[in-house]
Amino acid sequence: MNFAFSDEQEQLRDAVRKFLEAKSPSAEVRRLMETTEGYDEAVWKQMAQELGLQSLHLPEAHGGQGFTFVELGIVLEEMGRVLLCAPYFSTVALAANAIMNAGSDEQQGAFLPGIAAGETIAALAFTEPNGKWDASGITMEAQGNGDSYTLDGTKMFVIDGHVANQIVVVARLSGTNGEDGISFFSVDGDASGLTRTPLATMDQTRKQARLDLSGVAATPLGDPGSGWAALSKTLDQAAVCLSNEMVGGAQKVLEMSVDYAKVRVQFGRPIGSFQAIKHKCADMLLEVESAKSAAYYASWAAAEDNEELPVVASLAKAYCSDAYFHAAAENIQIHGGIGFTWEHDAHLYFKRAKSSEILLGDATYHRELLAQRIGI
Amino acid sequence: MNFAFSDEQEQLRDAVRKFLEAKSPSAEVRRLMETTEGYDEAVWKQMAQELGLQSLHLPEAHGGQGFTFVELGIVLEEMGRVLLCAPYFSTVALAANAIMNAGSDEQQGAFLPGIAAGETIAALAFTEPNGKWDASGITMEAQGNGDSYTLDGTKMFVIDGHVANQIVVVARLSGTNGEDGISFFSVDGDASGLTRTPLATMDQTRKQARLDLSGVAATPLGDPGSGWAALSKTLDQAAVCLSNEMVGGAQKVLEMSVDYAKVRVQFGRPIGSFQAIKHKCADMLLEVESAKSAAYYASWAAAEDNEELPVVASLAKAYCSDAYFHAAAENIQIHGGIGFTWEHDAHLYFKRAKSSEILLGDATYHRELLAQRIGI
Amino acid sequence: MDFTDTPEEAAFRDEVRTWLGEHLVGEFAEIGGRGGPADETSWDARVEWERILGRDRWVGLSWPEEYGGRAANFAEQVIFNEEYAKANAPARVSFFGEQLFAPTLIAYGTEEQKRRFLPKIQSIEEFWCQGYSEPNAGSDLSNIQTRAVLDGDEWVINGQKVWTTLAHRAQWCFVITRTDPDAPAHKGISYMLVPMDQPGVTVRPLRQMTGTAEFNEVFFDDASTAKDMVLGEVNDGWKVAMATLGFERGTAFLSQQLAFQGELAELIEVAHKNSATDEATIRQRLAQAYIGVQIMKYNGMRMLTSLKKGALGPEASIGKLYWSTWHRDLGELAMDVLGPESQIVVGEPGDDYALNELQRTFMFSRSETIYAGASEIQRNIIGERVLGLPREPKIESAPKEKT
Amino acid sequence: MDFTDTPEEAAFRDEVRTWLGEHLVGEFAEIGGRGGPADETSWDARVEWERILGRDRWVGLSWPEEYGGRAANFAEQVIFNEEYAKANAPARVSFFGEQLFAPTLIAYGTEEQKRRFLPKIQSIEEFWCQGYSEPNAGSDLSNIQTRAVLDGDEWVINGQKVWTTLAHRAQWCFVITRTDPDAPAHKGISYMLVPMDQPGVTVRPLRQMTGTAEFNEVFFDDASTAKDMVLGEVNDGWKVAMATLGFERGTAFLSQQLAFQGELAELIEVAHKNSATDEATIRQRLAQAYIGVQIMKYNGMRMLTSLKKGALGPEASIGKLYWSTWHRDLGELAMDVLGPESQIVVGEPGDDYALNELQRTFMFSRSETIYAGASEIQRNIIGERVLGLPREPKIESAPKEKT
Repeated sequence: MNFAFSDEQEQLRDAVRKFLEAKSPSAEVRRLMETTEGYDEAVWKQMAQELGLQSLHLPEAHGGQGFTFVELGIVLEEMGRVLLCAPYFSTVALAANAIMNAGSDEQQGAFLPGIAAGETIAALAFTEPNGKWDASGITMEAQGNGDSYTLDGTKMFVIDGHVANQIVVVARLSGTNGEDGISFFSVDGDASGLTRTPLATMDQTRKQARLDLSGVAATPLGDPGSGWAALSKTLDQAAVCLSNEMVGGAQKVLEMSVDYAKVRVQFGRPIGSFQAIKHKCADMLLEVESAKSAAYYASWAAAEDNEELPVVASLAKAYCSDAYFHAAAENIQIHGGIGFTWEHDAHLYFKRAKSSEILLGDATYHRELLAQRIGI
Repeated sequence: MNFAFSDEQEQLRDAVRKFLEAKSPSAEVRRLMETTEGYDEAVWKQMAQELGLQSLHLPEAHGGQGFTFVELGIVLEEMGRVLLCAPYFSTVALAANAIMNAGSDEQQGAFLPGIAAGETIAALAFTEPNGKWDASGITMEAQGNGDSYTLDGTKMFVIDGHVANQIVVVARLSGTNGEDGISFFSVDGDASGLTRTPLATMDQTRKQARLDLSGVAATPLGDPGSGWAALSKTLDQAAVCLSNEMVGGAQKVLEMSVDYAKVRVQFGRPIGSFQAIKHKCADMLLEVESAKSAAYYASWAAAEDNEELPVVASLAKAYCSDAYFHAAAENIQIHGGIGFTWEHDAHLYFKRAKSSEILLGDATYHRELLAQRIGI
Repeated sequence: MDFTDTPEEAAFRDEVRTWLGEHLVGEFAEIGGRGGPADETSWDARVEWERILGRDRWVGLSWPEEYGGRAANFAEQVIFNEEYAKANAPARVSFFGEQLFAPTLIAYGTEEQKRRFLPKIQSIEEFWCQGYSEPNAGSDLSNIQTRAVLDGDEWVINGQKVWTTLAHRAQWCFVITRTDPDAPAHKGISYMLVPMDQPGVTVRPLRQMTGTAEFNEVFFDDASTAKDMVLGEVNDGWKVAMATLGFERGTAFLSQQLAFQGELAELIEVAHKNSATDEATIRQRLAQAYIGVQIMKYNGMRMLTSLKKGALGPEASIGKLYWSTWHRDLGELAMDVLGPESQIVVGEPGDDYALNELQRTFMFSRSETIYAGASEIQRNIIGERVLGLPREPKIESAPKEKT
Repeated sequence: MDFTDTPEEAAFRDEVRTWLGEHLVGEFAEIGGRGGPADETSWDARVEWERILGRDRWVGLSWPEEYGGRAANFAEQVIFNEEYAKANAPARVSFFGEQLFAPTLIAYGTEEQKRRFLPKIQSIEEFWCQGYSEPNAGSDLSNIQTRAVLDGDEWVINGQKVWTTLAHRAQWCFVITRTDPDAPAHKGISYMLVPMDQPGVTVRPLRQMTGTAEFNEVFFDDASTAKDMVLGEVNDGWKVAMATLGFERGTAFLSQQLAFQGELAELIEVAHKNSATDEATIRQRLAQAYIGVQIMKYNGMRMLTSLKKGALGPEASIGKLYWSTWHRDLGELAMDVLGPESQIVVGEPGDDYALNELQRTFMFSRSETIYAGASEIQRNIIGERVLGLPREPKIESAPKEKT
């Protein structure tokens, strides 16, 4: 039993942190979050070419480096720490996993190298205006057969859907419902009949889009109609990835709070000497450390691809969502007045915490899912 | 608008407090809670004869004084404050109200004078082993017609059911379900076919019994089959009464906590000077005061018998349950080691808080009921 | 205990209702009732409306009649607020002047000061703002550093205030200044009335996480005010400042309760529409919110009744702690009711950051547990001044670093 | 990161499993695994069982081999605990001796002291109890007043201890005493080993809200112990005492986590049986409890891994705060799952107050957020010693009243 990162993994973390501190300081986050695209093309290329981040956990046969979800988790944790504005979560944690879970080896060979090289930005379009995260939320129907399908309808809340070159769309075969008939398709970002509308998001550091599809030509990924297992696994993996990303932000706001509590003086004392503040920080530490334990363990389960994954994915998503939001909210309270100004970064983490809590289903949703998965 | 007790009401409170301080000090509570009966016959008589507590809100036509639920609430608050061991809640807040709501004037005339005089101890038997508080929990069926019915089955968790001379039993006409067919009956405490088993209760200051009925002769109260409205109203009134009783206990544990925090010295300071303790007490005060507001307002609605009653009854029961339990639990924590000893009274309030929280349905149950009642 | 109107109260309610029915017409009826003290939506129309209110003495309702008020008791104030809210009349613009400053002025001002300022507050000719907090004096308000020095017939003021709501609209500011730097913290403070329209006063908007700038920074650089523009005694302004805070903590939540009821009703409607009401956990939280807002009303009514009988003191902190916590929870609940939709804000990307009302509640409520005395300070006040728990021991050798 | 056994670990697991399979038979197999350190159910049989454990060196697993231990590393200790729990083997009786005192003794004792005491702990011939808390030294442990004065070759001890678990079973007590009353609070304390079987020691059971007496009061009236029965230096016992607390806070929760998993599994079964699992709010709370107990395991594994690499210090407070809060919440959840049935205890009215296991958890967990450092103290430790937040300023003139 060994629950620690290896020296190599720690080196990866150091390298990523150094890179992100240089490329994604607060000023840069604030610049990019005001843009519609929401990322910097040059940094995106550097991530792929200098650090190989997009290719990290992709198979070596398709241009990847063959690392695991543990390394991917480290990278996402560091990105969450600095609120990196980039289509990394959508491309690597959602779309690439979907392609690996749903696509044939040939299809993977067609799509993954572009992602690995930082040439493809990809998105996974599965949620719809109903806002549901489970199979019942997927109502878009696919018409066609063989390699030729068309899609009509609307996908909503699609992370980075407005900038993706390639969009993995989840739809269902007509006449099916529930977990039956779920199918994956690949759609070009500039496909005819596809209208992409960027949305104004509360969390400006993570962009979302609405996609309206009208007779859009779509290529099946894997076997149409039998995609539920692949989707479910993709969502579990994404929940693990997001948990790690949230942990990075949670650790950062804890540090902000503690640092401020040490130097801010009121009533002639640093405010951190008052139990009201000290105990808040202690509770935050307990929750952040627990969130790390859950997220890291979940990364390991995802890396092993073992039978624990569904349970620990929901476990980590539920706990980390609560812990991050709580920490980000307490961070504002501890900072007092300056904590809710636009100039201070506290609100950027607060908003990211909330958007992450809701993304892929909130804590209540995942606790219910967990209950089902452990047989309650 | 006037949200205060009148001078007369304050005088009633003073008189009751004085009486209970004399008759129900901690030592007496501890003596009675170890007995199976759970009350002192002499005190019960004095309550009726010297203070007229049992007759307070009964109609003057039937031996009562014609006061309202506001006065009844005051009395219950004082009883809750000292954990009085007596079958008052069962007799006055449950059974007497049931008789007034369900029974004809003639039936009221038959039963209420005995209660008013302190000669009758009465109980309301409506819950069953299924432990449900709503109409669906009532499965006992009544057979018969006219004035002659028999009852078979088991009633459970019957407050003071083992000492009651008169038991109001809620059953249903055979073949009915839900709110249809609900009927009230009167059964003698020593009726043939009735087996009463006192139960060992976690909260020893409030006794419960199991009643097994086998062909027990029962007299209808009111019109058999149409009792739901009367039962629902009785339960709402009881929830209001219980809320007031809980408020008395909650105020008492707050006082215990604050008093102790002022004198207990650790680290060279009274523990109440530490924010960890001070802020706990502040939160307790906020909740206890809010519980009072809810309970008192609910008493007024019950006194007016207005259309707000169902909503405010559930509102008060939900809030007061949470507030009392929270205060009683914090009281133990603030007292530290001595707080969880048998010798200290903190645990008696803690147990009463829990038993009261569960009695008539817990906070979750009443929030759901409230949601339905306000049209959510 | 009686929650029905007395005949006098019923008559007053009629009067209010009739007046509103006659005057709340046309564009005024269209503005709607939303918005807190800091909201500037439809500002000009609201000012115009409130001038009509003032003309008919609904502004200054509780003031003594000799100053143009109606000497309304608390019950009447509650009735007015209820009817005003029911009529969905425009959010008030004169909160800081009418609700905070005027009662303080009436309690501590000279006859001359009252005659000078009250009529202009009632006629909505002069707006006021509150110069209290500073960068190093937030929770520890007595640590203010803004200096005022008497120079002949004038006070000369230097320093910086923060979180000054509507400073850019105000003609006057009630400012607490340090007039004796050598005295202990609470002893050398004066409560000063300072005109805003002078070269020495600079107002800079302070943008919030909501994207809007409800508050300002106010810089005093050799700003001045006349020698007699001090409320109460020189160096004895702390108790005057505390009185204002009492009004802020005490009465503000009454009209708020009505607004909160409305917000919850809207949220329940949203939850019905998107079927969030099918979820047991959401139902629980909506019911809990309903319980909370009703208890806010009951608590308020109990407090008002006790005020009739005597004084309200630190108990006001219970109200502040309660409503700010409730509103914060409501904001969180609103986001969970909306689900993913909650994360989409108003407008197009690239537009100014703009929130809908529920999103604004979610965000702005984060400031409410901080301003006007953070929740931690309210708990101290409740613990020490209501429950009588001992204060923290005096610090003999406090750390001196500042940041 | 790897949660599978290494070959060495797998071999050790096999050894444990095989041994348990061979020895956990007959009456020992029937006792079952329930009960914490204070539980006395089936005491004699459990003592007999643990003597067999000790004989085969499963007691003192982590001790150095020279003292009869197996020098087991943390992974092996975890494996042993896992297998022990899976086998539903009897709850251990020697917690205070083996888990708390022995590691302290190994760290601070003289060779002579180790040779004297360790074998008797392993053979379950001598039980230990912990003499720490006093009526006026609870959270503020350094305020202890129990005095020890050297009189020739003996320490003479006077004072009172409280919350002394299993004192009536113990032959020895590790007691912290004040040996220099003039020194500052932490400086005049010694860690003393005192025989319980002497006229000067009186043990009085302290009945809890559960109706049972898990703890005792211990009175020392001119009790004595030999001069060399001090662990560490005289007047330097505070750090020894803290080391014991570190063991208490650090390792205790590991076997607890397994017990807690079992408790939750039983509760889920109860909830299935009485259909509480139909209720969404109960499902949420059961899932939350499951999340909590799993994270307790993950946290424990991360802590153990970091221990392998170096030292564990005040981080142990996180574990104590976590498990005590979790267990308290589980107790509350259990009552809500049971509903009205939760309020009926075991036996007939008039019998001794007797609780079933879930009721016992509900009640006894109230003591768990208090003993071994109350939650408030753990938060102080985490804040100050893990996060480095400033301590409360020193009090120059503390109030002197005592009660």
